[in-house]
Amino acid sequence: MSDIHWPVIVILLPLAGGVACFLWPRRSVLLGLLTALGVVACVAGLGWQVVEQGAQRYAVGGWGAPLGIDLYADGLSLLMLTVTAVVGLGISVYSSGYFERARYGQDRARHFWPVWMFLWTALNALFLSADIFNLYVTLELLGLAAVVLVALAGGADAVSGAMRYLLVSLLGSLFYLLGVALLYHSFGSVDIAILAERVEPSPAVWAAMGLMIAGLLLKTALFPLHFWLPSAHASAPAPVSALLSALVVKASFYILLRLWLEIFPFANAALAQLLGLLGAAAVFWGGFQALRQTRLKMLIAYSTVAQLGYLFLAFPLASITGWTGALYMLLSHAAAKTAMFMAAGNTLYFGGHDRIADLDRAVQRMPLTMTAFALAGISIMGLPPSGGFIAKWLLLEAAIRSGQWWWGGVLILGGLLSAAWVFKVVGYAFTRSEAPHEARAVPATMEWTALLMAVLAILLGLFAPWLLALLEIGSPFNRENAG
Amino acid sequence: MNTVLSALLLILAPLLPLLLAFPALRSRLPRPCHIALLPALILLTVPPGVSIDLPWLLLGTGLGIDDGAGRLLLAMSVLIWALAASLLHTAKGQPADDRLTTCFLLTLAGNLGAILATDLVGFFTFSVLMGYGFYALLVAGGDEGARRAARVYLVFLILADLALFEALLIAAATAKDLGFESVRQAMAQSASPGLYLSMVLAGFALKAGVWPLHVWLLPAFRSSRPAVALLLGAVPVAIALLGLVRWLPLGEVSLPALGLVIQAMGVAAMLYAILAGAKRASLTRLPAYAAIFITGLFTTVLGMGLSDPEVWNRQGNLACFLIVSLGFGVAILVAANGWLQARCQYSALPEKQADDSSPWFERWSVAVTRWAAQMGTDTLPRLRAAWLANVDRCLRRIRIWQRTLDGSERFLQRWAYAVTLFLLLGIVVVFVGALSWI
Amino acid sequence: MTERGKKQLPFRLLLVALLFVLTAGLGYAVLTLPSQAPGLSNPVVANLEASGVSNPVTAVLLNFRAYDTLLELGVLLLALFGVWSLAAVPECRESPPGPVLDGLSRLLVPWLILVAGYLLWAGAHAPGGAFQAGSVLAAAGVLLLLTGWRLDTRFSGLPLRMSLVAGLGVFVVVAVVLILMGGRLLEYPPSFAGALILLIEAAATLSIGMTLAALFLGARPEAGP
Amino acid sequence: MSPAFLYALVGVGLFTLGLYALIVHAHLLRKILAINVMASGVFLVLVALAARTQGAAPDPVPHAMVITGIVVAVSATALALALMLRVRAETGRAELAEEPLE
Repeated sequence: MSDIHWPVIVILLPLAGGVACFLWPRRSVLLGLLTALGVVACVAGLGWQVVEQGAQRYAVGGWGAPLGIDLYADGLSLLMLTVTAVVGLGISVYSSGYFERARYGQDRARHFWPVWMFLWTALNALFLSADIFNLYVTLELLGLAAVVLVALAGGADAVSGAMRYLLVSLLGSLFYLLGVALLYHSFGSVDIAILAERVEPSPAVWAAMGLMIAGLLLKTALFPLHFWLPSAHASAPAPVSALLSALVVKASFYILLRLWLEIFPFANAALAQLLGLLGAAAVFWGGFQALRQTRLKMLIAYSTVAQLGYLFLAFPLASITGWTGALYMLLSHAAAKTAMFMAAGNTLYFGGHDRIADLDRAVQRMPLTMTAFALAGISIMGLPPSGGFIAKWLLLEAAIRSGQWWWGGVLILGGLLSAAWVFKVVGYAFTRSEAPHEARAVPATMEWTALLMAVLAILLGLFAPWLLALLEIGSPFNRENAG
Repeated sequence: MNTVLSALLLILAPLLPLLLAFPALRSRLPRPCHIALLPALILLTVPPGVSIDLPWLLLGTGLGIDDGAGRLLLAMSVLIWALAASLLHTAKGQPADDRLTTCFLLTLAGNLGAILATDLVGFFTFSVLMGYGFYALLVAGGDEGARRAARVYLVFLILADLALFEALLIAAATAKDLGFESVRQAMAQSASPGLYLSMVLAGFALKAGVWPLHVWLLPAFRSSRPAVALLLGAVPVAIALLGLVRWLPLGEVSLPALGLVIQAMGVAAMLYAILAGAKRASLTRLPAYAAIFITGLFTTVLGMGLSDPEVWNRQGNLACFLIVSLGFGVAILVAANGWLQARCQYSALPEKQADDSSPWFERWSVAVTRWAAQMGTDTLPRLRAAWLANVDRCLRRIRIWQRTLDGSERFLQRWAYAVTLFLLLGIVVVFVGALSWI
Repeated sequence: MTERGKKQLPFRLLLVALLFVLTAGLGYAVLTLPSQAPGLSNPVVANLEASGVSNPVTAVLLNFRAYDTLLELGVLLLALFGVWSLAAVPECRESPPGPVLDGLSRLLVPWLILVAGYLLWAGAHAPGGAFQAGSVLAAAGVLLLLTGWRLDTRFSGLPLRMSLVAGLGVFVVVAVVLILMGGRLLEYPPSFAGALILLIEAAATLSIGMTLAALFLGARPEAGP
Repeated sequence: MSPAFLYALVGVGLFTLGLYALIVHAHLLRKILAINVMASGVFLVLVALAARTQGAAPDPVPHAMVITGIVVAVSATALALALMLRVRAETGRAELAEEPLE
């Protein structure tokens, strides 16, 4: 069991699944669901291997870096892979209901599955890669797949959003690639571990750092570079919105984190403060804009902008607790935001609109969906016992320990803002409306997956010690910035 | 064997109501609300002093039941919840709707969990569950008045949770673990417990509706359905008071000044309750004033305990009896009120009229009463009115702000400006990075 | 200058200034690079023997960094999924091809196919390889499409899709077989390396040619199950 | 200083030139072309610097990277063009909507 090449299987399986979905479109739902289950099992296998044997390095083709490409799996990669697997399974089940019925006909389903499988491949490959050029290829695979999925919704909004997203994605990738070129020509390798050994400050490295960080920030949609996110996330089909908010934007954050920790550890404190400042601005800006929205999906999309800000608060804190808190935020946000977009998708499916002011009519008859939204809201607000609570707790602890308590103030005020918009929506669950309402039955799978994802966001808070222990493997934060 | 059984009971007591809160899990059960209470009821018969640690849950937590206050409170809660559950089912002769039952069970889980929690995080978690559950209960089980009360309660709740969260962090930074006992020790030895104390006091005062933060209690009593009104004393108020007992380093520190202020507030609350109760005596309001009175009494005891640890060590148990009597007293008053109303269409006592022919001391007392009542109840609305007038002026300014906000968001959304900003950010990153190197 | 242009002048100036700073910075960074490239020439040359081909670029592309190439075939296929999913692209009005185009395509297409074959074979020891060959093949396909030729509906279902995924499919199958035989991902045994690379490249050439031509056509062929 | 650096500088120039066009021009076709010009600039930097060691054979690894990059760029361009046609079909203009969508 221990000599099975789990990292490879985790990448090849969804790829093969995507090809199979493409070849036999009529069976694509079944093939897709089977692949999803298989990937979850394989990630579990990889997890077992990593827990048993510690961080894994896998030399593709047997060449090894710097000549070949290495795959690398430590606690951080494993955590990301696990989130992807769990959220991915939820989204697969949800989509099997969402794309099958009336409005999104067979045709959409047939296109959705292969692209979604390729996107999953890209995510898994990205989290396992230890090679910055290979990361570029996975980024492109990811970006293109995401764009195609956004455009799947059809209509002017979605197509325009997808176009903007595509241009932004390509622009970010090109900045990143130019940075890769400079790093390769400076040190003769694209392997992260080798670069980490050889790297020393020089103008080329600074330029590469600027290019790569800027490109990745653009793809992560950190304020004020969030301009493409709301239109793309709000106009996509519901499962795709969930996917983009929960996983895709996190992928570029993951690369940023790896580069920051390993290749640019000499990046100075001022830069970290800058990122933290932008993160704080994102928290407030996204929160205020979310409050101003009149449409549910737009509101959730802006709250993603705010939640992404929290991730960057870890940079100025620069301690293990801080990084862990940011990653826990990433984790619980992934589960909670998936549940929220699914709930929004359900109301949209049910009533044909997502205007917040008219929600009461739809909401009254979907208790499960509303419960899902409220539970997810608890995690987003950071109330106990949810995952969001643990994340904020860790970040606050790091803030107090490092003597920079003002970042803690950002966390608390941000929580207040999100409480405001969550209750703005949940409040409609309790107002009564007598008006009869046109409605379509929502498939039970869609309601239940939304609820399960929300419950997961809560459970993340309850079982925090286990996941935190997982992050220790390979101790990705112990190198330079630990303090 | 016995310990395993009691550990199981400890876990089941909050878990069973939590599980039954899912409609699917209770659809076949005859009386889910009563069944949910069973583990807690059996727990009362277990010999005292059992506890379990759950290091894998949250940040490491535990459940336990001590022999004194916890047991008594648990008994009181079980009794009142059982009564409320019966009312929930027999109201208007038909079972309550699903949503109300779910809210009811969630609140129950939070309540029992908070009583059984042995550390700050556990208490906080369960009391948050209870708070929001009770908010939902108020909203789902009442009319417009109750909903207005619930809205005020919700605002207090969010503010209280923020304050308590802050206190929790301070405790975590100070104490080695978050068990009640070690936090109490650590806070007693801490050089500056002031922030912690004030956060805890503010948080639980907000949650308990301590005078003058009682505005939501009156409409809540008046217009929620009997099953909910019965719980008002035992759930939000009593648990918040319990929180004060558990979180504060009582009997360890001596803070005469703070104690004096708190005592004064307690006395003021009692005075207010007596005077306002006398002024507007009616059976529907009586439970609310009783709650305010006992809370005031409790606050006084607390203040005394804070100013002199000796007093607390000798008389501390009094506080727990007060909490229990609060729960019972309010419940009995509500029940009596309900019974009377059902029995003889009894609406309310006629309000006492000031009579010019009455002796001077009576007129004086009426005047004083009216003045006190206005100070207590009417100043807040008047303040609110003044504030609203201010708000109206501010609204215009806010609208300008909003327009600016929307305008700048539209600016950020424009492709050319956004990408230029991106370019600028990239250059700034390089410069900020390179500056330190040069 | 138009009214709008005048209004945007300060913005343009700022933009040009920023771009100037960017160019200067990047140029400076490039110029300060060491004049001796610390690249991977030496290890590539040292391992060329074991790679199965004698052209270093092909060796890197299909052996040392074959995993990149695998994913990149995925990107190409994904673009096709995307273009097909957009569908409903308005059909361009086509005029029947003139005699020159018609004759030229008849003349050129066989040659192009032949050239593609040569490039594929030459890739092992000289500049060339699957992508170059695939592009030439795609050019032949585009020429055919321009003359109004369309794939027979009999083949536009599964057979077409099969040929589109052939490159990626063969790549994955080879990888899986090698793993089952006890190697690592894409670890070719040196004795078979040349043959395996040629096999992968042949399938990839077909797929790349077909995919690029299909991308040129835009919409999905309307037929098949 | 070998002439390779000159080509690399030209690559940097192409990159910024493309960026300017990407920002300034409204038409989507121009934006897509601008992205392609930027990509060419990056590829030029990669390939040119690979040959900067005088008297030695150029480094093959960047060449392989550029081939990979070109295929990615071709794929992205194809998708972008198809998407552009869709945008024009849906909105009547081949430009990005600049106002936030309702």
